[in-house]
Amino acid sequence: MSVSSATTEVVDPVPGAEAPHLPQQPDLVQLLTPEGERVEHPEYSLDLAPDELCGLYRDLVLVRRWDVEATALQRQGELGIWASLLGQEAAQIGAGRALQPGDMAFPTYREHGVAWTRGVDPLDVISLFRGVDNGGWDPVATGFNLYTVVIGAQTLHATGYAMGLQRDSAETATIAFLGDGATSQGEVNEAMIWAASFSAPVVFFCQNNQYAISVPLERQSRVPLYQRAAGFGFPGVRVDGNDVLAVLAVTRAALQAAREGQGPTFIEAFTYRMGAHTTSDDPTRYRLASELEEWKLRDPIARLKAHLSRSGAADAAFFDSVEAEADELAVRIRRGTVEMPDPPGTAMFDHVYAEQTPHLAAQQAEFEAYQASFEGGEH
Amino acid sequence: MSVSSATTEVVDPVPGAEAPHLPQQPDLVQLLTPEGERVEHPEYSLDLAPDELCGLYRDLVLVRRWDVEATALQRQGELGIWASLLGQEAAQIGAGRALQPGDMAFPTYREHGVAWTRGVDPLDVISLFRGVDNGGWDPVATGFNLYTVVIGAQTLHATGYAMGLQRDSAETATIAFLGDGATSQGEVNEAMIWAASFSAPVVFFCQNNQYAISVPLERQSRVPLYQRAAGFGFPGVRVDGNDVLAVLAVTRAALQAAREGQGPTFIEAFTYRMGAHTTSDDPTRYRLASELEEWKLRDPIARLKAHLSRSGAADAAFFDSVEAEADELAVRIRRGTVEMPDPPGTAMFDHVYAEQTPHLAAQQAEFEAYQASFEGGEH
Amino acid sequence: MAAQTLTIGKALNLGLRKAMEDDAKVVLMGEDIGRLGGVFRITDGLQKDFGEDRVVDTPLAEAGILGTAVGLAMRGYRPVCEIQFDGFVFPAYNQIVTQVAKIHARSRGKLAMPIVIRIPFGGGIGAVEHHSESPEAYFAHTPGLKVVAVSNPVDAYFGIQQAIAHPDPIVFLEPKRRYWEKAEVDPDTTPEPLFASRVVRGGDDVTVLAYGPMVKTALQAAEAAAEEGRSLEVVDLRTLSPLDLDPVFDSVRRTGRCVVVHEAAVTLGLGAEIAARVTETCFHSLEAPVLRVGGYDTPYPPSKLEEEYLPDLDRVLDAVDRSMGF
Amino acid sequence: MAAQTLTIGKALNLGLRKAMEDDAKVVLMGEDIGRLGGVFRITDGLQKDFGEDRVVDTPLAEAGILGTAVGLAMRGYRPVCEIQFDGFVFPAYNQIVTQVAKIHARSRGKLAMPIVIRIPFGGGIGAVEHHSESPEAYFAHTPGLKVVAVSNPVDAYFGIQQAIAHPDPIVFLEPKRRYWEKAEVDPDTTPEPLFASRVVRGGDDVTVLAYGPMVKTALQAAEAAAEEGRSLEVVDLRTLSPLDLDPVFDSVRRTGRCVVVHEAAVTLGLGAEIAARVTETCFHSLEAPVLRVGGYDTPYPPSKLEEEYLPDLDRVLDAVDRSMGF
Ligand SMILES: Cc1ncc(C[n+]2csc(CCOP(=O)(O)OP(=O)(O)O)c2C)c(N)n1
Ligand SMILES: Cc1ncc(C[n+]2csc(CCOP(=O)(O)OP(=O)(O)O)c2C)c(N)n1
Ligand SMILES: [Mg+2]
Ligand SMILES: [Mg+2]
Repeated sequence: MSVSSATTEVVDPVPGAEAPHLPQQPDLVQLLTPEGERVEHPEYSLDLAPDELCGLYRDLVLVRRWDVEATALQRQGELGIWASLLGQEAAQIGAGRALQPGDMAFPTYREHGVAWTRGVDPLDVISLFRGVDNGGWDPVATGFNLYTVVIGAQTLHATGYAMGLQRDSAETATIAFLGDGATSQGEVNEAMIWAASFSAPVVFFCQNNQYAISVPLERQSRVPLYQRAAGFGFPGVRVDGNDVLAVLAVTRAALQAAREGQGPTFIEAFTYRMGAHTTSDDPTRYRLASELEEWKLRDPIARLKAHLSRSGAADAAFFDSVEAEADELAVRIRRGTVEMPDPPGTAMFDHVYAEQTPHLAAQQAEFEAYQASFEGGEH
Repeated sequence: MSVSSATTEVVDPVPGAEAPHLPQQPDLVQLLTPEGERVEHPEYSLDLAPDELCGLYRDLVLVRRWDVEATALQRQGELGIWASLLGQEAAQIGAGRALQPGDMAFPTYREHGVAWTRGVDPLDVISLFRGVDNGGWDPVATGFNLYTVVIGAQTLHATGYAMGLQRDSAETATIAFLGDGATSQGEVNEAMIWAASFSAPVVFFCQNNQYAISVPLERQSRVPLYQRAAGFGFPGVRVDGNDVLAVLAVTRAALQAAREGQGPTFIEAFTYRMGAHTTSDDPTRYRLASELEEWKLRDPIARLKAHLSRSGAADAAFFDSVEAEADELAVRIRRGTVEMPDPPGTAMFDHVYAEQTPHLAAQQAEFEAYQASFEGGEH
Repeated sequence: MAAQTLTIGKALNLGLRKAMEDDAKVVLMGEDIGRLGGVFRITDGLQKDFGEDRVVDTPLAEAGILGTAVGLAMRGYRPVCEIQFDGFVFPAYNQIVTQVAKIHARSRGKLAMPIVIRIPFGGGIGAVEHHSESPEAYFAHTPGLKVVAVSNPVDAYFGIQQAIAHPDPIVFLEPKRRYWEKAEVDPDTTPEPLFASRVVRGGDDVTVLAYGPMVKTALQAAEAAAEEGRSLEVVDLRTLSPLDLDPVFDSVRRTGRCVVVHEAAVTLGLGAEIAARVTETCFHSLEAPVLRVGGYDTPYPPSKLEEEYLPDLDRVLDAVDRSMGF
Repeated sequence: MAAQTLTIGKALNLGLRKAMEDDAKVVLMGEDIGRLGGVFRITDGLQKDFGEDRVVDTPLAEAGILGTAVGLAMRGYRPVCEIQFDGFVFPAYNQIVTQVAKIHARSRGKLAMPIVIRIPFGGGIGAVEHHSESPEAYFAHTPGLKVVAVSNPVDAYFGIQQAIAHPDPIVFLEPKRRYWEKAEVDPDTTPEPLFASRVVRGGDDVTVLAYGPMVKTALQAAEAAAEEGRSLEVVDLRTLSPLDLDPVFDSVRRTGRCVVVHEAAVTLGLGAEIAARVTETCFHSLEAPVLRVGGYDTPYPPSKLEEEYLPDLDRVLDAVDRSMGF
């Protein structure tokens, strides 16, 4: 048996990973077709007023604009790096808007859309990518943990936090975000084992954007990711990640089940990373332009816009106003970024410990004296 | 929602874990009932000649005697500790005898029965528990890796070795042993992800002996363990681990599939640890005597003996001869153990590296000089 | 609790009990710590009295233990995680080094990590591989963590409570082969601070530093040396990160000689840092270089060899001789 | 290959290529190393030429990479594992410390572990958290591992080949911020041994030790010091485990002064071990304690602060001044 033959024998390849054909997938929850047509699903219903639909549209547009602006700022040297959410807006807004105030979200490094729904200031996210700090927001006040860069580590935190909710008899839940690549990390699988064992109120929300940097999904799993959960004894569901309504409905249901003591759910939001992995990445090295073109037809914003227009929920004035708001946001982000002050050197010593050690205090004092020696022109 | 209510809501509890009722489990492969009656299974057939059946019986009896002797030696202070296989003989002999010479096995610390089938000298296993070395056998020559104490680590080694087999176009397979507790380790889940991704010729053989030291299976999984594999995209099967014939048949089939390029299989051998976790353990602290009594009715040796007698494959003379052989083995093990020489102090420096560093050589020289100073009466 | 003679193990057990009584947010987590009471019985009886929500028998995965502890800490709990043996802390290493140690800094103080990681450490119990290791340097090199090692029942009883009450993550090392050593513990005395070293025997000729299981060894060496008319000052370091070296500097300024003892491999063990700092600070007082007595730079050997691997009274005295010989 | 000017990155790429040509058992494994050629392009073009069986894009899990490498090594392969960034080695820590480092000893030499763990390490590239760390001490404290750090294209080209051909497991540290530094590499010269340090600039006043990215910094400091009439001898340590300190001892015996520079946190960094050993060996020659210049004992800071965190020319000179002032 040669390896090449073995590795090509992929059992039940993930449908849509190479040539997306979402509508043919029976197991994909969808409430809004790529053409913007509203469809019903036997298990997941959603009844939103026009202004709620408009609110979702506004979210999508604003976070995309934020993202575009941040990418531009990186190109201009204002940010060290930027992880774009382009194409994943619906997955993130849908999940974020499913959360209630008391819920706690545990993001990776790409959930700017969720941050937005938690009321986090875009500049507090940008400060991380600018190298000012590791994120400027308050995780407790916002119900949105700081970004976690080590792949998968946050899934255990979310599970532990959920175990705390159980002990507090809190009627809230946690949601752990993760990528398709992250599903291969041991810690992520442990998180699912823990969540099942303790029936913890946690939702695992996996944005399957088809790639872990350059590595396509097939390397991580030869069966659809949502099926992983059954092996651990809890439900998994695949939702059209470019359909904000479906994501909202599915995530709401999972969170509600968690709050009611029914334990964890795994959600696979089937989507696509339309940009590079980060601004440091060059996707032309590992994927075809045609693939991107196909996914553009499923753009999460276009389809909601089509639906809003067609259903009459929104008119041109509305769309214009959102556009104007986006322009303002972009200006605010740009100005806030370039004006963002550098932190003082001593900041690195400040919060290493809740109680600083005498050793570190001495090191800090040395550092300050050394810095001062330059100012005094001693060197 | 309180925790107590949440944690009692176990979905699909593992049947048989609390009050074993194996025959009621439709998904349990069995070829020999606890009463010793030979039954057929639609998917797994086995056709053994009487002398083959007798050979298996001999294996079971001899490894149990070895185990009993080792436990006694530990009690008498001749071993530091002993991990008993009592009750798991059929799982281990069945799996071990399914292997072909070129296959490679990756044990935990309890697979004395598998060691036996690989021709490993019992004294080479005992030397580990005596503290003489970490196992005296040659892993390459025997096709039996050294014991691995860090739970689960060996499952990745087995998978990597299997990837090597693919590259060598070898028509052999590997088998990774693991316990029920080990299924919670991230690394074990990574091994399954790797094996699936590369279609590696590896069989995961999990002896579900119902406990990880004191922790019952329910803490690790609320669904039967063999179902884990489906989440990773490969087959899982549960076999009666106290039925040596079923284990042999199921493991043979899985190994053959692996050799033929069909990738991994997960086997859950449903069994019971009839003794303590190790000689350091006190199981009366965490399980009821009645549970043990129930499992005694499913003793793996008794049922094969009943079958051999009833079918006429063996007579009293045979049973006597095996008993005599067991007595001899016990004597040999006892003598070999008490006569086993201590290693020289320098042994700890010998194989730290394939190429010893000058630093370590200097340390060794210092050590030798220091030791010599006592002999010379200097201290 | 009245003053009583306790083993280190029992002192830890009672200290944990007291901490749980004092603060309902204290949650113990680990493998086999519930019904079994832990393989060393340090948590014996606690699940029975505090319930399964506060004494949690976890699935078998150390990253899971530490990772969920992080989440519990974010929710306001004070997790106390038991690692069954020193050699099994490594699956949790990623969570400890990249998360537990860094989250307070990452969040600029908004998230506290009052997590205690209890590790029975060190050798000398005749065990198989991975059950006798001394991983303290891996943690002491990691900013954001604090590391302490207890050597006696009094420090065990108070130390575990102080560690649990402390706002920063602490690796709490328990000298497993000394679990059965006894001393009187009076709960009504004022405990010494957690992050302080202590001179446990005065002396003039050589300063001997030790922690955890080696404190007893160092004291035995001092006893033996005294018979030969040599006076050793013994310091129990107690805290490994931060190190509390002022008492050491004072001592070395008097003795001019210093020997550090630990079971961990010498190379990059705590002795390296201590030697460097003592030399930096007491350079002109030193009459000999700081000498180190530790495990050899080999994996911990099979138990038949551990007596030769581990520092003992004789090896400490040998180093003292060499120091005096400079 | 003819002699040519290469960056460190390209020298590694060509060294890997040569090693793969020379030995069919060499297998590269890692995240994104295949089609993408690695995030730093160190493996660029190798999958195309050697195929997917020899340049393996792995699932995203570092324990999996190292654990399967162990199995491949047992089967006679020579796995070269890329860890994408220093801060992501920790999920593999258990496999590295409890398996890779110990299997040769465990098997009493019957199983070899010729595994190379390539880690782009250190800071200075303006990255986010976990992308700028210096974890070498964690490995150098671990018996059974060897650790090397390259500082220039010549050592990169030959060193990676030597490491791959070597029978023991090696953590191979690549100075990521120097990947683009250039020098001429002549493949026909005889390389220096892998486990040897090297005096890269002669001098009389102070011995300055560095490795990896700090060698350049040390040389810059020496240049600046020379202008002020102070003569620094600079040693590129090259091998961190084992340390090769004989050339250092020779140097310190002449200069009487020693400064060690690294990016890793000072406490229990390599400088601690070196200070301890240099002091033990050169006690009577030292006119000042060995001084250490390193990262502060804090997590690696956000990138706007990294210039202040990282040792630079000025901090080296400051230490030199302090040494001379003793
Ligand atoms: C433990 C660890 N290993 C490697 C990396 C480097 N890395 C950053 S993102 C990434 C790919 C993640 O893929 P996925 O989980 O699918 O998330 P996505 O970026 O697609 O949203 C990798 C390998 C990391 N951050 N952490
Ligand atoms: C990583 C790690 N953590 C903890 C231990 C301690 N330990 C040894 S055996 C064991 C239980 C193993 O249970 P299981 O996998 O079911 O195997 P069994 O002993 O029942 O055969 C534990 C926790 C270990 N050896 N390795
Ligand atoms: Mg992805
Ligand atoms: Mg078990």
